[in-house]
Amino acid sequence: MPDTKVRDLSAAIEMIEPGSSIAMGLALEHAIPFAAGHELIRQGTDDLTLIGPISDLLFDQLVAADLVDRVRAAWVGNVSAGTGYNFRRAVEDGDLEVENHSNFSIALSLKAAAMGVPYLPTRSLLGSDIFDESDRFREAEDPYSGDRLALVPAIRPDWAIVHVQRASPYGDAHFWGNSGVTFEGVKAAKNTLVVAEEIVDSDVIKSDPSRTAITRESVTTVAEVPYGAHPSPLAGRYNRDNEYYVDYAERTNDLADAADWLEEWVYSVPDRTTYMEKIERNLSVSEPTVAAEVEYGK
Amino acid sequence: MPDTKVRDLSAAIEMIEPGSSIAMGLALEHAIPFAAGHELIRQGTDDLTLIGPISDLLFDQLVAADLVDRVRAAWVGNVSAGTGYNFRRAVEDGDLEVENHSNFSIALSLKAAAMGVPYLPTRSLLGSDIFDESDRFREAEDPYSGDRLALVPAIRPDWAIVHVQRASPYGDAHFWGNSGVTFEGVKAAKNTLVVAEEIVDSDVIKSDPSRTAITRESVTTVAEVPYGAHPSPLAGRYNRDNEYYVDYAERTNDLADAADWLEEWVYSVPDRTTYMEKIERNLSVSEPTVAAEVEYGK
Amino acid sequence: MESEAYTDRELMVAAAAREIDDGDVAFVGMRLPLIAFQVAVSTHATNALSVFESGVVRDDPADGFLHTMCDLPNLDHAVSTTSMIDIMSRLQRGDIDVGFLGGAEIDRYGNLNTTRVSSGSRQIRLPGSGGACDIACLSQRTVILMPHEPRRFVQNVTYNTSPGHGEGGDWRERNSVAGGGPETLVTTKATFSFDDDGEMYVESVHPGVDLDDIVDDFPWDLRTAKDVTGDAVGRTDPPSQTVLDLIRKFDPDGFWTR
Amino acid sequence: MESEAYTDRELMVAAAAREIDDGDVAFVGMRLPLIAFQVAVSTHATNALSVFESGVVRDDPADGFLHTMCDLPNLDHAVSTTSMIDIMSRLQRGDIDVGFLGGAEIDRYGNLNTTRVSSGSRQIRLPGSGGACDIACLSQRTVILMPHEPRRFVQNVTYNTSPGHGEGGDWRERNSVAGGGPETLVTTKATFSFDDDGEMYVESVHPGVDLDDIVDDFPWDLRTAKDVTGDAVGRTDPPSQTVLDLIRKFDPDGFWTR
Repeated sequence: MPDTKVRDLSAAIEMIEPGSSIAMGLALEHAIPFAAGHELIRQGTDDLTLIGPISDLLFDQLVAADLVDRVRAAWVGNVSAGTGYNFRRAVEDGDLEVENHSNFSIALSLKAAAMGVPYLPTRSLLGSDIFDESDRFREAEDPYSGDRLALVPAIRPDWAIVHVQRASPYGDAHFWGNSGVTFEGVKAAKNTLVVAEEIVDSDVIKSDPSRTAITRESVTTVAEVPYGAHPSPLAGRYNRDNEYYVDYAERTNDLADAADWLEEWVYSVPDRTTYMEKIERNLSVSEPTVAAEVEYGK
Repeated sequence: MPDTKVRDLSAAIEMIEPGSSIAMGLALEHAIPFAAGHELIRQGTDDLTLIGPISDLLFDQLVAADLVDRVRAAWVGNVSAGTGYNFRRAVEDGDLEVENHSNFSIALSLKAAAMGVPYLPTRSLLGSDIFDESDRFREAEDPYSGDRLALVPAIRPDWAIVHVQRASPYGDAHFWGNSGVTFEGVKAAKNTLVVAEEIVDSDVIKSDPSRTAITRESVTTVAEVPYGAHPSPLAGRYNRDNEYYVDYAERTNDLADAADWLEEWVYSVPDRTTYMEKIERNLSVSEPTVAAEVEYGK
Repeated sequence: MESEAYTDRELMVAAAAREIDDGDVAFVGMRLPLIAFQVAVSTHATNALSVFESGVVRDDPADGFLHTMCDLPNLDHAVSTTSMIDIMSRLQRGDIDVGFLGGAEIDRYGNLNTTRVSSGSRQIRLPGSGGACDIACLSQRTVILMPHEPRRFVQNVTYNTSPGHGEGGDWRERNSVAGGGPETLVTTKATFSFDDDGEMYVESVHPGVDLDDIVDDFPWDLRTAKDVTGDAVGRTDPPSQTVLDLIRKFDPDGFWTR
Repeated sequence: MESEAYTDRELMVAAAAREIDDGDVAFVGMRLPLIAFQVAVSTHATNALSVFESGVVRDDPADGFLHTMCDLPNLDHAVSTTSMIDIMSRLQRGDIDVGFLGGAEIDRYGNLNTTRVSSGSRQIRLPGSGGACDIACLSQRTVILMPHEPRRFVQNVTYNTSPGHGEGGDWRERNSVAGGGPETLVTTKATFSFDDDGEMYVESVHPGVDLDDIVDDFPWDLRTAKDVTGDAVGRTDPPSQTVLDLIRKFDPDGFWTR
């Protein structure tokens, strides 16, 4: 029997060293590991490099807490409201280095690492300033057709942090709904923290092995955090808390206000139970759709 | 509402022109579309190029029926018994051209086409005669590290034929159990025939969209053929009929015997109902495992 | 008055919806295109399919308002919820008929900037590409939606996030930019096409808008349909009541369209 | 007598099972390794994980006999049933500790041929690589299982399907062959290791086998443990009763092992 990898969230986050590169927000607006991000802020894990396609609010919050040296991403902002003011301020003040990507180039960077190859070729990027300004993307000639292609080198994060519906204590996980680059990120990273709504017996995971795209040997530690993706939605579990995003935009345009917001929503909130008490809106799934039956067996 | 793509199997197979390249047997020993292969034999669709990782018996049967000019595969034989005698005889007699692959090189060939790129790089193949004898695989230098890599060019089959548990009339399909290169093959091919145990209402498929890796725009036509993968197994539906494989090996070592076998099991069998009457063994799943519940909803 | 019966953004959504042909596979971004696809598939394009870079594939409107492409109503009863590589591969294979884009800046050849702009001496950082660069490079055609503000129309984009027709002519081909590039720009005042050289021209002005008021918004000599096709600049069709009803069904509080 | 209490192939399975360390991720092929993994995970390697190129990942024995890696008992209660690219990517990332191989021919450096052989003037076509070439190139180490037949031991393989240590020395490094190459060969008569130059040598002979009878089976001067390490050639441990019982549980009719 393998050993359990279950830790409480703060112990799991303590495993992440300052100066680490972390891929998160990998399912785009879905299943963003906000609880883990807030714990990073409370622990003050700094000098971070953040990696992801579009981060929605999470990257902006970590930047607000002054933990981030560098962002490697395609889009950083607030999907409901537009601008991420802390990100914008940090870049304009020269406090934050940004490596500009497209969503596909981030996806291919992680996919290359996940596949164990140094790069993947693409027909995207060519003609853009994202390509032209980069010293990472290279132009290559397809030896078969002579076509020009762009090469996207692998990114291998120190950590991936992902939020899923359920995981075994060993780290095998079921995640459904759109996945973005979640599975590529897990396979690309040197370590993975799986934050699960629910930790279940291994037999639950093994009852549906085709749903298991994250397996134990990629997973360093597992934490159970119900509502850990709030305010982002999680398929089958809870809806997006849009007012939170709008409120955040209104309250973080200014540096001092952003500090107040962090104090109220992160520093003074010791755990997820206390956090959820602050949410008055009903985000529960009102009309569940049950997946059609699937059987295995012998 | 989209139009239905449902045809009976013989009408579906009639869409495949002689001279086509066909990828099948993509889930390895699982879910091999034998019913479709036998219909190709009955219709005498010849001058075929067959593409797949390991074909188990199916390719050997099509070769026995003298329909195949060329095989692009990693392994052709009989997994239960070893040799595929018709394949071996055809190659040794100079009647069949073989492009030698490894499983990974076939997978990458289809993946490259599925991704819309002319090639994918790999660290496999180098040092082997599969690489050295090929005029398709190329050596390349990784511009980032200077490492040597092999490039595997895309293969874009005219058709992919896949067997699944259930599909909508539009071609969206649920397939579970190990998938091999099934999904890559479907996305790589110009046309796909989905052979389903069961055609279901679109709402059944849409109740579990994360299980839907084959979507309608990749699918040309859909046929409902219960037990269409026999003698190979299908997850949750029926077990492998191992005696069939052993019997086939014993009865096809010789050209005349192979002709007798084809007459008995293919030419004289008009449809799948008649075919299944010939199987006396109980292959049904005796202890079904029901997948843990999954919900979506809003 | 017609012009008071709907908002500028409702008109943009209606115009964008018309750009989705029946049977199209549309790459739908955030905000207005989210609603435009739902309108199209509910009216003339019942066989259209939408794909979202997050991994969602849908063939019908979501049953509930969408702030983002990942809101649960967009996942519920989707045709498929899959990965970004899966969706982007469809784009790279050339299987996406139309993609939607927006931008902070656009130039005459439809190049778009969503990365950074200058305002006086200040460099303003914008959120970045997201999937826009990929859609711009690889869609068979693109449709651009932008508020009609003169500062957005520039001689040269500060940063070419999402290539349009580049420098015009055969620029895309010469630079191995695979897709077809911009076909239509819809602003809050007019609809624009792109001529054979890849340069935008006014196709139609929206109800209540005077062509003369528009040409001054551009720092170059804006071409019109008359220059390109010989036909007079048209009048953009206002949204029908059916379409307006649908827009207000899909955006009941006007979060995106008011 | 011990040598009558089990078959040659049962001994090979027992020896192969010992090559899986606890915690290993093992790339399991067809036939005997299918059983060897199940024995290992039931005895000393309870934390081992098996992966199969068809897409199966398991952490325990299947509940039922396996003709192939895709038999339903191997899919039922698997940890994951996924794709070949997923599995091969683990191999390419360097995450596979040990892979199993077989062959029709092997040379002194552990290069393997499963593609074609000559028999007199006849060229005999064999099934081909399957995943063997990939396992040979990319596993951290490989274990080879073969019947002990003199015609299989050749100066040079007719076709190098699955590279071993090539021409010996630093051949793998010079040729960018990523994994570690062959570590062990188990035949029906003996177990072999590979020295620092990548050349095989006899490590131990199986119970009842005389070393002198083996050396003549090779067309080169076969080295032994004594030449390489100074230690005498050992005697392969016979399978324990526990292991034999497990083998016969996993292969009750002796389909693979009798």
